[in-house]
Amino acid sequence: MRKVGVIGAGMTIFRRRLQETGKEMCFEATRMALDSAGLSIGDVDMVVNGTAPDAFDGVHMKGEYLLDGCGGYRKPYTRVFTGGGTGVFSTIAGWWHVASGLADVVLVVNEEKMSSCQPHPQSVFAHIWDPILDRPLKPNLVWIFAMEMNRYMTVYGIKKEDIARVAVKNKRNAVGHPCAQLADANITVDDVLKSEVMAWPVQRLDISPPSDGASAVVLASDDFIRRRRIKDRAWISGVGWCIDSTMWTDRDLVFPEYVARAAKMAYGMAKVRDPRREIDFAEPYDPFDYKELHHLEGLLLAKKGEAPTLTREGVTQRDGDLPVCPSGGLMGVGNPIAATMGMKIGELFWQLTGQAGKRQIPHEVRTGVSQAWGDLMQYGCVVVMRA
Amino acid sequence: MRVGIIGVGLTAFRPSTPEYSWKELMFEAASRAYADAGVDPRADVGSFVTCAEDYYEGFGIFDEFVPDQLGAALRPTCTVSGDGLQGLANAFMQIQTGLIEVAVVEAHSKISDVLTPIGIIEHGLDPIWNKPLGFHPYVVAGLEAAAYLRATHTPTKALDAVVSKTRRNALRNPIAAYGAAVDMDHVAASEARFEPLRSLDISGPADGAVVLVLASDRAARRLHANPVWIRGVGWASDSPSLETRDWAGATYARLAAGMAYRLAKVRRPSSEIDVAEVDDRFSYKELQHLEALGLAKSGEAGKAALRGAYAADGRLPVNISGGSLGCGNVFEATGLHRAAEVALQLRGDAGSRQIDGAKVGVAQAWRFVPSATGAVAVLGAGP
Amino acid sequence: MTFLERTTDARRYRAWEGNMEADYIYTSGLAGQRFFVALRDEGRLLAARCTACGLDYLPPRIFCEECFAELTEFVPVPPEGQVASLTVAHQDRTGALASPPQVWAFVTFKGVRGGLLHRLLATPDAARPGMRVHIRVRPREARTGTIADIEGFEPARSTK
Amino acid sequence: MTARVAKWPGVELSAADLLEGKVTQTRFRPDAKYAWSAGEAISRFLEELQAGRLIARTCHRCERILFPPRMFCEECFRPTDAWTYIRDTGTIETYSVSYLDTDAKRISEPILVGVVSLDGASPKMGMMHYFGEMTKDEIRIGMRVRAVWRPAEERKGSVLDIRYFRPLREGER
Repeated sequence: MRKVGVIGAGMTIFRRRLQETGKEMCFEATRMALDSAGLSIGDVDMVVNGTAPDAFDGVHMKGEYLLDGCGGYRKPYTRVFTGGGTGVFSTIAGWWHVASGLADVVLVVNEEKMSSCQPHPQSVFAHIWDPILDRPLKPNLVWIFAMEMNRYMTVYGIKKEDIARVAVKNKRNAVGHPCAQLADANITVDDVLKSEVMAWPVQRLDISPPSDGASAVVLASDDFIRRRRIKDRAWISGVGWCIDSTMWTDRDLVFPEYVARAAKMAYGMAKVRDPRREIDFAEPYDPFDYKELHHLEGLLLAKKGEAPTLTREGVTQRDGDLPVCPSGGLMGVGNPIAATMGMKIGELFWQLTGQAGKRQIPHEVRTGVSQAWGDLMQYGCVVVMRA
Repeated sequence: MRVGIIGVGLTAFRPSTPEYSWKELMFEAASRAYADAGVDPRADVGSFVTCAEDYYEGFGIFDEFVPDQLGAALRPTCTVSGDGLQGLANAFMQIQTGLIEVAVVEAHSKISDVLTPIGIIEHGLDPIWNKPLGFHPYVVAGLEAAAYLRATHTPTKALDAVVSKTRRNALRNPIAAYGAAVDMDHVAASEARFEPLRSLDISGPADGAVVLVLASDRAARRLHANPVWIRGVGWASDSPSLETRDWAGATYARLAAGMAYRLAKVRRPSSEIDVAEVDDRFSYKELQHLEALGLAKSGEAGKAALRGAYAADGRLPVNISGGSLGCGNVFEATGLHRAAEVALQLRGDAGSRQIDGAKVGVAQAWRFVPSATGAVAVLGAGP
Repeated sequence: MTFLERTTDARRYRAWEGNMEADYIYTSGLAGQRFFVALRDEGRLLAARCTACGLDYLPPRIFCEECFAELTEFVPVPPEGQVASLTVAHQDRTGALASPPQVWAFVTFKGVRGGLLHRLLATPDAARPGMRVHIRVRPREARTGTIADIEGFEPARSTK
Repeated sequence: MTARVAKWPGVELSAADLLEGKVTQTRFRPDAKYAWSAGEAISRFLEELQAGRLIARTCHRCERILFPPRMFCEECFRPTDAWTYIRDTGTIETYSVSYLDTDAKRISEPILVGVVSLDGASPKMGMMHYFGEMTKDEIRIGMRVRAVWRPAEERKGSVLDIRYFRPLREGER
């Protein structure tokens, strides 16, 4: 198995609306990632694109549409799509392009343009449900989060303020992020608890916003990295992915077993035996604040029901023992679904190579984990990276 | 590390299948593939890959609705938004890393669930430069057919020969939806659609599912399987912009074939390939693709077709399965179906359409209008 | 065949109707904005220039397909183009019979990489590949800054 | 690198830029209509809903009663074995009190919605539905509920043939 490293990353600002077309956004992020790696498009062997529902951008087969912006012109190019999991999954796909020996250098480019859809991206989320079993009830996407969050809170007796602490931490962490849409240095737990109730227990400030944005990373084989004497690199040492059954109303939503399975696969490959001791920082998927906690448990970084304690005790702060979402996460930087790769994979790269600027974790970090979640509360994918 | 196809599962292709949900259709193909390979998907398979596009299915995130009917619940599973051959290439790479030993690739069409297929294809056009013009998306194929015929001096009659040959081939394929004894005259006399294309130049839609089981040579031995080897895979895209792509030459297929031949160490495709399955969802595509794959010189495929070179008893049997013109357009399952056909031919399991002594075959896919993306797989008979 | 029992009464199979429709607004992007403002306000076509590759792109773009450089320079497109390929469509965008048939053409311009796909304002009999054409732009007041501000290509008078 | 980059790409637009057409744009609504075949299992499920009953499929290998019904068992990967009716009573597994409709528009009278596991099916097997005849302060996880069906002549073979689930009354089983 060939060793694969991340050698460059780029991202656009994340905003409610951007003027760029989807492919122009892809170009901007890709150009930046190539520049940061010191490569030209001619160095790239293959391209992987990650982008979530076509119904946001409003283009059927939007992987094809975005192709030239991703640098895929006249190259082997593939789009992968695992719902919200795409933000981390596309890097896993990029990894197998290089690890298989078929490519030396692969670009991974993720994009989402949610502002195309009117009147609100939520209208499109109606189509993610089963047309016969769920759609007649006219569900709103927030419902699934609310139902999962309620079950998680009720089973473990978790208080809302302990969940709100995640929103506060991440929105404050995002203050150092140049692309952030919702950074807030002064937000308090009280602000979250007093924000508008959307679908109890979910309130406005528990939610990351829909955004437009793109991000890109460059992956390369260890041979290439050595040959080109590339200094800024972080190694992909473990990958794992897993999907649970479609029948979400048959599952206990209290624990993300699919994340745990993906994590075990990635840890097994990375030879991580005791994740809580060996993982230095984490970028779990946080489209809602409680999801960070849920996912820390799925990642086996906290015992079941105990992730809120870590947050309350400050362990997950940037200067804590286990910094979580030092980027600011989706809660603080924004949530252009697949493009959140900028925080999940990009941040690992920037932190592990000491390039995170104001967001740099103050103590030395050598091993990080990122994770994304998607589909109908059923998809988990995990990447472990080392300095 | 060698990677082989150890299981093939196909449903019949039919213009509509009201008795099946898309899940039930996939379950049938998967059941057949696992029985063919002798594997238990819950115990033996390390990864599952589905190839699908949301709008073809009618779901915001189709990936959600995939695992249960493939035996993939709580297993590594993903969607490649591409033709089944691109999925095959990804499963091939997964196995090549050493992380996965047995992988499953699935692709299907439930296009009869779509009431507005033309509206869906139109939705794939560039929203700024093309969509506002309001043209039928097959105008793209008409323009390309005209460009190809003109650039290569190929007579329209060659298209008649392609359609007649391929739909007759389909009569010998029990899964084909559109087999028919069509003469060249019938084709020439069929209604004009997107000139130079006529109604019989355009494949009709069909439902169907295809599942292939892939394994590393070590796993294949352990499972006592008799693999058809994947000697090479390739995939590539030309410009997605209608305005800057190569209209005449199917550059995507040429590049994809170049990659696949390189991996397969095929130097002279026209003499080393025994059987070819190429995308023919519009008749001219068969000729254009044969040239791009180096199986005919530029401008020669049409003449060879008129001579019968691509018939079952010709120099190079092409689309012996009945192709898409004869089996039906199964959208993202198109390329995977062709790989399945080549695998069956190389195994000697192709029934009454078996080509004697086929050792090396090529399957090629295109992602249909309006894309300029394609994939190629070179398969070889064992050991 | 794979299930342990099957219904044979076709009337019992149900179909469930629905859609995946929504309204979309697509921004024409950074390059598109330059192009469509020039088209709307001045009735002319712009291409984007890659100085490194010596290519002028139509439609204009902010990046070069070949070298992936950022493109910031815009240049005018020659007024006269040539039909590179054409098709006569007997179906409209919904698949219904188009009567009369529509002529669609891909038109290229000398020295320009790419071209434009649009209606050919000629009868099917008069339309032929290689013919010289120029754009017919809608009246200023009817233009909104989209590709439909062009009515189509009409045969160039100089060749008549 | 992030510390070395001065300007991050992206041109932000306001709502007015977009909705009032201050930047050039195109508008489109795709023609994307479907009639999904319900198939063997769900056709029967809908037929039984119309008759005012809930039906499941059993898998003899894992000894589960699968609801909603399916012709294959995702755990064992084999065809399921037999049809069986289950009850229309159950337990609230989770719920939400929603002030949002499908398009994220605000509504003043909240929707009570959640997942009910149904009696007679295997544990946790259930469906999403609305709740009624209870207030947002009364609803709780673990509450026992029963389906309230539409009158037979109004039923169409849809999950909406059940209007909502209401609390089980005193002495009701």
